[in-house]
Amino acid sequence: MIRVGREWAVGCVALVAMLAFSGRLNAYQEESNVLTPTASTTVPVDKGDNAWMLVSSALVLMMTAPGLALFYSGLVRKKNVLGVMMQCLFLMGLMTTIWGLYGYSLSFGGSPKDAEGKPSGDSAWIGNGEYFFMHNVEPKLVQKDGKPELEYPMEGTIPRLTHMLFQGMFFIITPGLICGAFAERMKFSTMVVFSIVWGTVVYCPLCHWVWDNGILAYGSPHAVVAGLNTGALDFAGGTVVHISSGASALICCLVMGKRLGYGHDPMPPHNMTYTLIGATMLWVGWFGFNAGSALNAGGLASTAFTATHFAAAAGTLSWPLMEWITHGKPTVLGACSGAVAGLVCITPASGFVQPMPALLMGAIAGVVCYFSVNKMKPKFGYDDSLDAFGVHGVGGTLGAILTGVFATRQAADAAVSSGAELGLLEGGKLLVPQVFAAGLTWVYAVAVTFVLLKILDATMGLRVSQEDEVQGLDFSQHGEEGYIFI
Amino acid sequence: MIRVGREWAVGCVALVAMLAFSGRLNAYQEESNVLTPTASTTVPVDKGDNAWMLVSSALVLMMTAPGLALFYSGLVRKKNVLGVMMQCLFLMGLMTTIWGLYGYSLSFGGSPKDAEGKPSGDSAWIGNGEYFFMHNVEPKLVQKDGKPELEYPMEGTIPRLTHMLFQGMFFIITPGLICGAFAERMKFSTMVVFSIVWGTVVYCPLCHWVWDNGILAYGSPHAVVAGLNTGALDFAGGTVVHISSGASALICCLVMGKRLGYGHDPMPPHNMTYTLIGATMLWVGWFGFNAGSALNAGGLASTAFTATHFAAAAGTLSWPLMEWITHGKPTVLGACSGAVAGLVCITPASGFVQPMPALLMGAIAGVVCYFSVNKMKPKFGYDDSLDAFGVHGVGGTLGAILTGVFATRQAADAAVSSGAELGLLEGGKLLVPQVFAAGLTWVYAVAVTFVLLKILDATMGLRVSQEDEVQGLDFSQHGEEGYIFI
Amino acid sequence: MIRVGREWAVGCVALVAMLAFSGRLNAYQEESNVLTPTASTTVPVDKGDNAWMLVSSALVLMMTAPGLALFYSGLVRKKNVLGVMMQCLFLMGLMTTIWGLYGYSLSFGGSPKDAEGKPSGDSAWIGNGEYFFMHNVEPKLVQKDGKPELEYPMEGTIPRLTHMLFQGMFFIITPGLICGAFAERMKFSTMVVFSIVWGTVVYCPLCHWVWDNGILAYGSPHAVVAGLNTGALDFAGGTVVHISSGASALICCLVMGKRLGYGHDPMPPHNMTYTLIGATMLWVGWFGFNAGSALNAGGLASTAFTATHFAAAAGTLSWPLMEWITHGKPTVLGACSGAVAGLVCITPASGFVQPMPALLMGAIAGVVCYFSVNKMKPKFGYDDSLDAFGVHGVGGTLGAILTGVFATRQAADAAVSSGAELGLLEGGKLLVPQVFAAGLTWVYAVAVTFVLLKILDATMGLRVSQEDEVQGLDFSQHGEEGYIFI
Amino acid sequence: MKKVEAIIRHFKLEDVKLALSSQGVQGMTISEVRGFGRQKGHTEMYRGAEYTVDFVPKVKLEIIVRNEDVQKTISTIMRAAQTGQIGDGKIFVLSLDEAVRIRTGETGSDAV
Amino acid sequence: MKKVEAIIRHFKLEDVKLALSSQGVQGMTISEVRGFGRQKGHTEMYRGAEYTVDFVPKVKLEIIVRNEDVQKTISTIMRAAQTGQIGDGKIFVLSLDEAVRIRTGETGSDAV
Amino acid sequence: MKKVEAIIRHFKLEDVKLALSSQGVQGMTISEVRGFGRQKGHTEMYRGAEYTVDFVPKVKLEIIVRNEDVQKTISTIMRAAQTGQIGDGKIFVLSLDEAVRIRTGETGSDAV
Ligand SMILES: Nc1ncnc2c1ncn2[C@@H]1O[C@H](COP(=O)(O)OP(=O)(O)O)[C@@H](O)[C@H]1O
Ligand SMILES: Nc1ncnc2c1ncn2[C@@H]1O[C@H](COP(=O)(O)OP(=O)(O)O)[C@@H](O)[C@H]1O
Ligand SMILES: Nc1ncnc2c1ncn2[C@@H]1O[C@H](COP(=O)(O)OP(=O)(O)O)[C@@H](O)[C@H]1O
Repeated sequence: MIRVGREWAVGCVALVAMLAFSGRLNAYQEESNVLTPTASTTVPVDKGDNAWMLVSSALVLMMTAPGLALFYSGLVRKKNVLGVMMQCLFLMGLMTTIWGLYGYSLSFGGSPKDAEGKPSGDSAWIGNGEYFFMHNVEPKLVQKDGKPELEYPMEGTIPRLTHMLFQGMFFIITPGLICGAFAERMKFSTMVVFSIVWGTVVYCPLCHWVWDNGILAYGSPHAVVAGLNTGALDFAGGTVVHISSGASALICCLVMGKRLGYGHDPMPPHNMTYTLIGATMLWVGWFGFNAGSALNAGGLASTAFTATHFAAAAGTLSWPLMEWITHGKPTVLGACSGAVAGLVCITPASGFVQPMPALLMGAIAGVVCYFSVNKMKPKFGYDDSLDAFGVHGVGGTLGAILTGVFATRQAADAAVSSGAELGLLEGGKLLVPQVFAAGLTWVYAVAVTFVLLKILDATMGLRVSQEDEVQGLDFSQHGEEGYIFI
Repeated sequence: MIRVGREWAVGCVALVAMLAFSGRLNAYQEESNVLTPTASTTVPVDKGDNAWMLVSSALVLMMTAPGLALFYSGLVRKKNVLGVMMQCLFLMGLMTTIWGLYGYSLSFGGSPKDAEGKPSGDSAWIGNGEYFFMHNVEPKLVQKDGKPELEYPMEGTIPRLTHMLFQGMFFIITPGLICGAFAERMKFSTMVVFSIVWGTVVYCPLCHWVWDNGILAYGSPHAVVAGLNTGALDFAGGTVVHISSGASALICCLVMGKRLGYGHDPMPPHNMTYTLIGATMLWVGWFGFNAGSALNAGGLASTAFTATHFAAAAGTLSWPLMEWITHGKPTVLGACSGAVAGLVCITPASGFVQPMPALLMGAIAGVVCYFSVNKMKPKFGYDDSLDAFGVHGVGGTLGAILTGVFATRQAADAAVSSGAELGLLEGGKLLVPQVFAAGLTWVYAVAVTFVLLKILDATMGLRVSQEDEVQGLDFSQHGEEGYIFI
Repeated sequence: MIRVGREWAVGCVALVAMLAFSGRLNAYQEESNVLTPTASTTVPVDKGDNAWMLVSSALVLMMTAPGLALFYSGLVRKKNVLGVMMQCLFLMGLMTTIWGLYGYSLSFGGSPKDAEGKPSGDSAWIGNGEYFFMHNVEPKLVQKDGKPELEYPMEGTIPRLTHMLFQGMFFIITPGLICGAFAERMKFSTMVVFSIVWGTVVYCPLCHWVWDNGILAYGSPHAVVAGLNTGALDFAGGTVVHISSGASALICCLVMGKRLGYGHDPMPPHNMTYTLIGATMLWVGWFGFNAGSALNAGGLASTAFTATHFAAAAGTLSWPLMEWITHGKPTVLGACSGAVAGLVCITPASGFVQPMPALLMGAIAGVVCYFSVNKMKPKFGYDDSLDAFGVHGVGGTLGAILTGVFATRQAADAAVSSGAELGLLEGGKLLVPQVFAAGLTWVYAVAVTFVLLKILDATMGLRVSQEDEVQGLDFSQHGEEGYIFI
Repeated sequence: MKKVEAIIRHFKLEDVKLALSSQGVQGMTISEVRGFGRQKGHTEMYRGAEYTVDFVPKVKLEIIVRNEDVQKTISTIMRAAQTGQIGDGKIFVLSLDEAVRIRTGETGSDAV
Repeated sequence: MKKVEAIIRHFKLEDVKLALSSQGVQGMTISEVRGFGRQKGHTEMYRGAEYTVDFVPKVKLEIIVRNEDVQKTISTIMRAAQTGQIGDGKIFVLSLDEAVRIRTGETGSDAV
Repeated sequence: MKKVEAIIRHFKLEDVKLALSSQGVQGMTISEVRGFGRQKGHTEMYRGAEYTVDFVPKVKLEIIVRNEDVQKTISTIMRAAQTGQIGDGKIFVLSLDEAVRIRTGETGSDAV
């Protein structure tokens, strides 16, 4: 009780403090706004683009819950169904709050405002503080030739607010994916602290490296290593989202150890119908995730949408076909897993490949992840409860590499298309930076996650007590039951 | 049986009659259309806006079902799961039909067509009949310089049809929210009649007062009380939807009395997973509810979307944090309730506040509603089965008031921004009309609901028989079972 | 085992082969693209339209799963819940792959490219191969006055890719609907082969006849039968989707025979809550299905959206009202079925009718389908497990006919509005071609399905073994269980 | 030692449990059962197909008591579970050869 | 008075119920059980992990009958529940000390 | 012939089953029950309303054994199901009048 006490105290004080502050800050902004000259461009909002991006934001939020919440919770035992769902829901609240306060700024602050668009040195590693508390993101009332007018800071053709929302949804689901690795045994309070730190120290910098002219961004002057100064391509988060979460997931299950009775007691999924509903919601939501990453509703969105849909489809076929061959029966879980594997794999490539290669990538992902989950996991014996590493880590890495093979200027945004050849298939050299980016992401995510877990283990403790684990997280962590059917 | 007989007879005759009539009417319109000169403007449809508003309409419908249907049904006992879901589904059919026949006209008929836009006196209290049976809402084939052309009556940059659809979705969910108050004991047939009358007598006028230049509308010449002639701000339905339903909900549970065995028998939620899925669907759908209320896909939609998302997030944290403090465990139901509380509270403010105050409002709502549900309800002992009053009544009122505190011209539509200061924080006087509007809504909803219930009690009866209540509404009202798992 | 072996082998080889080929093809395209002169127009993408169409595509996918998957799976016995869901999910993968490889081309290839838009003779019956493997659908990098530029083949104001995606979602759900007829007894492997052939031989030609200037298309020079050369109107798939699947469904249950114990053992729906959630998701998704069929986000989309919503609403009332009259209780399943019946019936008419007639059509559909399912089925005694024929076959045919009655130039796209009178109500002759189109679709679907089933029965076998049927498809076909609640 | 089995209505479980504990019963085991008897079930209707559900959900109590407590136990259950309506349920008594407490190995009446 | 317990296959429940009622049995109580015996269970496979489910779902019938009716009841159940395949189930008979009808307090054979 | 009923913890089922089969038990029947005893239940909290769940989920085993095997069976179950914590459960033994194998009609000890 006392420990619990300490824990919520921390969280609570933090929340109150930050809210109070933000309250004050806002009041301060009211005056300041009118004074401060604004640097943000004032192109009008393209409503078609904004409509699409708002919808995409909603779709990506839907991926975390109900999507992921159903997909994951169906795979655990009945006694832990709420434990998994709660992690997804609570992260929606937690990560969103962090994102608004400073996360977005650490990820995207800096480069855009720099002198004539040339990114400043300091923004190679991490964003600056210009967007703290949504400053320079929220609209301002300015005087345009005499009369008052609302000015919206823009990101391309959409309000920066929309860009912040869309990117913020990625910030929610990424730690959510990790939860698959330590499901059924992690302490809720520790999970909360882990997510806060992980999001801040792993996700934000990585996001900046790849998508905000950082050290891994394609065409960024900061792109590390002379030979690779083109940087890597990651359309919708193969490295930022899937490799980072998948690699961290592996560390989590290695550091935390197996669930009690793993290998001895049967632990079949308690509700395969939830898993299927969740998987199909992920599929639908992923259209927002990938096609939304075009940041507009033009042709590029259609290309990404197509690649996403085709890869998911091929994965839905190839994984169960592998089962059909090896065990004589295609399973529902196989089809669900294959769909997700295809979606994960196509994510970094979705804006850079044609439909047929997308189909091929999805099929390959289904087969490769089938082996990683059905063969590799048993071989090494780690307990990746819901295969967060097996699907997202492996599939994400595979996707990063295959992007270096199939990416083509025939399907990309203007900037990239007018550049050099991309994938191997069209004689490009992209493969090298792709591998490098994947590797660097792996190293960074693994290192930070390992240290973080060790510290938390020593302070708060990572696992619930044996008793609580046997009883299930639903009651031990939340004092509730998932279903009361009698 | 005879009673039942009488009941459906009424409903059935009504339906047939109205359909037959509408059939005729339509035929009549065919000719008339060409004759009648049309007053509606003919600005072209802004497809970005229309796309967004159609999506928003779909999202708001999704709020009622699966959203609310899951959120509510998970909270009742297994034997009443279908009873709750059926109320949501049937209301989708019922309220939509009413809305199309006359509801939209009573809510929005009148003012727009008036001589040079100046609203006519008669439209201060209720809409006129110009939109009955979708007349002047549906498209017409007109002759434009010789050749035939389709003309769509417009509302701003979108077809009036779209405006009718979007607003119609609100008309569905509002009575749906009330169902939370009398869940597990109300007679289905009586619920149907109640909803028809309540929607017509409470919702339509209220909607007109607030959103169609009525006595409460901001800047309306009809705004009551000299000193308050600015009227109140209600961006997406704090008064129209949440206070009206929440206040009526309180009366419902007071007039109907408690469920059999309330306080004695345990009545835990039978399916917390449904409640969580429903809550997250409400969150997603609420983007359409609030951001859609901008009626376009411009910057204002982004502001409202952001405020909505942030308030929901903060509520998701603050309610369970209160539980963590007081009982040592954050519950899933707490997180779900907090999200909804935050969403309810931000609804009237969503288009008028900056991100940080939105975060603050959500956090406050989570705490306040936590107390209203966990402390106030037990104290007074009424049986608000699913806390329709505790969350929507209390949260809605809180939101109306806080709008008077945090609303700012820095984030609003042009019309409002160019006006006087708004919230307390920027030195405005909005607080007074906000409190007045909330109060008036309370008085009106309470009075009408009370009378209506008394009449229904005397005629049809409000509650099912004790036997039926013990057996459960699923079988007694619908002759079905929710789950057959054996 | 050997048989199973043979089966997957076929499927597997096919998949690998086709993927390999497509890989090569793609490589080949890379070069060829630059050479081949492109005929596709280069109007800019209308982002509002594209945003809406991408959303609609997502909504229609959502109809198959979770929508249809939940609606159908709730109606079967617990032991077959996964069997039904798997059919929906697997079809998402299977039909999408086929569609991308050749299905879209067989359906829509040809006419658009023809000399000055006049469709070539060969395209009266089936599309040509111009879109095989997404050739001429995917973007190309071309040289525009010296500098490289991406060119997107267009369909009206949206990229052809978007059109392909949207139409592809229809290709998924149509065979999915048929699954309702043979639920709880069909062999999975046979279902897979059936869907591949049925989609290719029945759906693609039909789609071409109706929507690509084929023999049934409105205003097509190929429209068969002199007197009827106007062709028929089918806005969103009354014939192509609902009659074709409904008619085939009837043949399926006739050829396959009844489920073991049908009539003797009770077979109540095992999870009515899933059915309701699914039905409401279908309702929401149908907005994409019908309003998306406008192929733009203009006024027509609003008309179709309204008609869809109103018809669903009226059906939700009329079916349960029939039950209320005849049995004294309105059921949840009745309301769900009524909503779907209304949606099916309005599908072909949605873009051509005013709101009130739409309301009327929905109400009629609810009543007619009520009789087809509750009276006609027991009378003839066929086992249409989930009433795929009773609702889609009957409702679809009804809709095609009523379109001939209520369609009006007052609400239609420019082309049609400027033509002759349409429905009976406005003195048009449309009824004749409507009946003809429905009839031809019936004949064609019935004939092909019958032959196909007979062949499959002789080769692979249609039904699972008695033992497997008793044990349930979840385990016998997929080796899994739906729920493990102990 | 006797085993008292009682089949009662769901909504009477709470009352019966309280009555028994206040009478000093230390423990019991309950399970979900469905009963068929004079009390008729009901008919459900799905798309015109009628299903007669003639098994009514009931709760089954199993209580091990000392021989001398049997009568008291029976009458306590009867008082708490009775509504007078058809379907109240039954009480059955069986003889027990042995009872063991797994935790301690105690046997006989010490075990319960 | 005897208590006849029968463990049978799910899809035989309907037949057994009909056979018993037509034989004059007034009531019975059933419950969901899972059985383990000669009939082997099956193996499920989730992402490569194999789970042997060796408990097969069965239905358990509990019927209180007068001593003289025991044989008839047994043979009726046997006839209705038999398929000849392994897994048909068992019938067990126990002696009852007492039976009470909660509604009326009737005891002995009047109670059933 | 005796009927051994054991009420044990869920997570001990696997162990008990293995122990019994290795001891030669050919079959058993299990069912889900909820128990009430010294082991206290827990309290759940929903929106401020407290619910004491004082019935703990348990598994009930029913095993028919030859008289001479009763003791062995009891001790096997005890060994496998014991944790020493309150709530380990009970074992009850009842006498059986008759046992029949539905498939073959065999009776007595041949039936099990
Ligand atoms: N012969 C019987 N054997 C076993 N259980 C019985 C028997 N008769 C009745 N029951 C159980 O007792 C319950 C109540 O019996 P019923 O005849 O319906 O009402 P009452 O006990 O008031 O006469 C039944 O639902 C069934 O579970
Ligand atoms: N010794 C036993 N004790 C209790 N129940 C048993 C015993 N043996 C079998 N059963 C029950 O009888 C069912 C059928 O037994 P099984 O050996 O599988 O087939 P059969 O009865 O045809 O030999 C089992 O599933 C189990 O529920
Ligand atoms: N008198 C009884 N009659 C029937 N079942 C009992 C009785 N007492 C206990 N039980 C069962 O045994 C289980 C364990 O008993 P409990 O007193 O909690 O622990 P222990 O057996 O270790 O003393 C209970 O959950 C209940 O199912």
